[in-house]
Amino acid sequence: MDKTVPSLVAAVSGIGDGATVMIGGFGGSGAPIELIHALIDRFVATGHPKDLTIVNNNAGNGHVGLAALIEQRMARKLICSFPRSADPRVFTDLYLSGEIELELVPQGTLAERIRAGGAGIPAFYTPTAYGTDLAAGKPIEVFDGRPYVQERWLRADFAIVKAHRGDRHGNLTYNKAARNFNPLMCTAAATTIAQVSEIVAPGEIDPEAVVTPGIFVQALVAVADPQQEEVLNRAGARHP
Amino acid sequence: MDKTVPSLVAAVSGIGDGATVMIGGFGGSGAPIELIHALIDRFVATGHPKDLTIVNNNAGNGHVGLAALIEQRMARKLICSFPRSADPRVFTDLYLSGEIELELVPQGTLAERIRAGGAGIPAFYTPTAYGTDLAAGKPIEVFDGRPYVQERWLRADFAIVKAHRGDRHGNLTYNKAARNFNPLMCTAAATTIAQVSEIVAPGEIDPEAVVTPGIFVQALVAVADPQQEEVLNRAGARHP
Amino acid sequence: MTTKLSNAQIAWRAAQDIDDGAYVNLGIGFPEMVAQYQPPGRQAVFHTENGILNFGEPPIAGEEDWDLINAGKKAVTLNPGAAFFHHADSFAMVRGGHLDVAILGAYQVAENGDLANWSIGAGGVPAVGGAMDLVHGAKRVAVITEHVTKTGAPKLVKRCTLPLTGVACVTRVYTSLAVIDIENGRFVLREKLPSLSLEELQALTGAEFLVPDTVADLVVPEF
Amino acid sequence: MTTKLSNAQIAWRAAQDIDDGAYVNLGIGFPEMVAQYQPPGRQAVFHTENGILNFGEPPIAGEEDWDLINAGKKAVTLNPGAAFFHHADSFAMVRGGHLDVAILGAYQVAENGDLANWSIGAGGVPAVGGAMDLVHGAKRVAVITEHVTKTGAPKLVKRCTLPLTGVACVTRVYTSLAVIDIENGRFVLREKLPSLSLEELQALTGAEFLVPDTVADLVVPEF
Repeated sequence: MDKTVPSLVAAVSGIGDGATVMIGGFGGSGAPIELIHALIDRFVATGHPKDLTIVNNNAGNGHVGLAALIEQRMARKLICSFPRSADPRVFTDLYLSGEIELELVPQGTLAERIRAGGAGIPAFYTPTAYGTDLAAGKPIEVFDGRPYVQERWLRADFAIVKAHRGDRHGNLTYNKAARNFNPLMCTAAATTIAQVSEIVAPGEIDPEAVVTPGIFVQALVAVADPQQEEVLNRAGARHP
Repeated sequence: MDKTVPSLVAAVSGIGDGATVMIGGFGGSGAPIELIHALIDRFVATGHPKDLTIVNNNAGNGHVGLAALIEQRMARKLICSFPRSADPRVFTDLYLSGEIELELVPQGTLAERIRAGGAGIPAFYTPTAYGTDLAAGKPIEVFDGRPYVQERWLRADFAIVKAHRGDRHGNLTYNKAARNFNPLMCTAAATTIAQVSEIVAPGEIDPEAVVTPGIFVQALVAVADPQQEEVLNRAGARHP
Repeated sequence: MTTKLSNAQIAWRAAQDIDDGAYVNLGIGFPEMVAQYQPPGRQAVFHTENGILNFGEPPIAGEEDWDLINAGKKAVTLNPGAAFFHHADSFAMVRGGHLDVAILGAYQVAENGDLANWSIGAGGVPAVGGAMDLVHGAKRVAVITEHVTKTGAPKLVKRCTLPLTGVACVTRVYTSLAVIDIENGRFVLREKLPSLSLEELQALTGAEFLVPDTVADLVVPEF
Repeated sequence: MTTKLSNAQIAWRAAQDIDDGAYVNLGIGFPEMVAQYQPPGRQAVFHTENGILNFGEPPIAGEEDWDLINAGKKAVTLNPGAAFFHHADSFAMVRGGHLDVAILGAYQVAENGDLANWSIGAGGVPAVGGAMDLVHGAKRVAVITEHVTKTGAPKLVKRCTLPLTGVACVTRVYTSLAVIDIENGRFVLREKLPSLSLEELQALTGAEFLVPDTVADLVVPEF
């Protein structure tokens, strides 16, 4: 078994118009910049994929990564918890002009909805957002005298994530807090594409240290020295 | 911060009559034999704790560990998925004579109910057990055309678990498949007591390798060479 | 001439339908035998409920590590690329539809795909383990079983009379006499022992099976 | 004479109520200052939503690791005994009631404990982050805030007029003028600046507060 894909281009080639795509990361930490840029490059060259629904904690920063994808108007809708950043102009402008839809979800509910999608749990109850605008229209149920909001799972056609090391079976480790949403998104997508700094032989990752077991990963692509969104933005980078 | 407790006796001294106690392990793998035996010794000496509700995947094997606890009639009720083993006589006899109550839960639902307890999710929906006797009386809801069973969280007063290494803040690692229910139970109990082979200083466990973060652990006790239920049973051991 | 397949032969036949690289859960007991009969050149990744992916052969006697066991509480070893995880993650794999195949034993399988394999009804101590999760998780749920009970009663039935494990979950049954798919609430015969007539097989089956144009011979090696 | 506390002084006062070894989440922005004022001999364990327990001081400028950030996307360091985990486990800690204290900012706090701190209503881009989870998770939810808005309007009110973050969740408010508990749907004054009369404080507060027999002087160091 070898889930390695030879190039970034090949890795994102299957993502089609209208797909729901989960993109890992929290701000720039754990954001798969090279995979996002490969997707943007394909769109710039071919006009596809478009009309994407993107799931991410944020809405991008500056003009690279997720912000650059939004700037190209590849996304029809964004599902996120916090569409603010040091430089959120790209999303803000499109949102205020009604050109992109926003589904705002509390961060813990977002994480749990993704986890539920991966775990085959179609709905769950949470105290979060009870009595607020973000629970409007959702079923409420009382357990042990306390009201809870029913939330639905979130699943995707694709997840694109950034990991640290990966073996050819798709077992992954992450670097520090770059873990964040990445392991959850791996579980909730029909096809998960991971960029990793290093692809190793099965057996070279300690079975105790595996964070994402390979069953959740369909494709791996090596990006030896991945770019960091924060560093790119401080340098004023733009993509393309 | 130092969550170390000086002895097994001290570690289990707070567990009172009528408590719900989660006991980690899957069969003998990951079963905290020394903590269980310390609890049994206290009961033999003082008559307490009694009327316990025990949560475990199984119902014990032979006459050590959980089986020995059941044999002492310390448990009023058992919540488990698989009360069979190589030698399940202790539980079987009490169950068939109506002296212990059994709540049988599918294994994945048991794991998820415990996880939900730890994660503040009072209820969730699962396809598991739909249309079977084990869903009898539970709410059913249809999502996307498919019926699901509503299951409630499971929380405990105490969890007693077996880990491999622990630092004084309570960060834990496990040995191989001895992980199983242990990390989940740590999250779902008001007080979690962990026996570990080695207690180390904070910083000696790689932050990436921590399986149970210390926030979920209230007490740690060192048991340098823990006994293995399977080995004890093959030697025909009994406790006390 | 073969009158019925041995358990090993049933397990062999089921193993032929498992792709290289498939993620597979084998029920405890008889289904565990399937792992021994993977065709040359294929290597499935076996999952066990208690938190291992890619476990391997049993260890040599005396070299067991009792922290390294499968769902049947038997000692196992690890293959390269193995991973450990806790029980909730393990059943996320199951319930979330990530396993390609689960192969289970059965007391009864009904033509609507219902499975009964966990309880013989009143009396005794009930035990379910992970079976109810597996039948609603894996992309494909197959059963391996004798075609009839020890007393000769059909195990493939119109409706299960024993307590259900799952509703409409089984899609293929490998028996000691035949390979039968479940499609649209009906048994469909795919393969049968060449020594057995359609009428003989139907007489041993508790619900009428459909006979498509092509029914292959069920041919397995002798062990 | 102090007419009102600076942000640093409000943060200092809030820090005095955090026990040694407490697990604490500090909201992004102003609440992050609380970490700087732990009393000598106490060390809380700080949690950040993006998956770290026991992070430490910011690194020296130029030595940032942008994979090691807090919820405010600021670079941090680790203390000994730190742990990483994914977002679902992080919010299991929050929602599951494992944090001892969460300290958040506020637009408005109502006498029934309702909090509004995520949206100023129509217009602009709404963003909620982890605030709605935190207010229903931590064992104790405290607010630090100016006593009144920049235009002088009360922030402690009878009922919130801005969109709610959570219902009946706040139990203590540290303001630039006072420390006020919320008990049984009422503000209860615990401490106030000695320079301020009860009447003056009440005039700046949007709901009547109860005055118990003992109201301590709110005394903080000069910074």
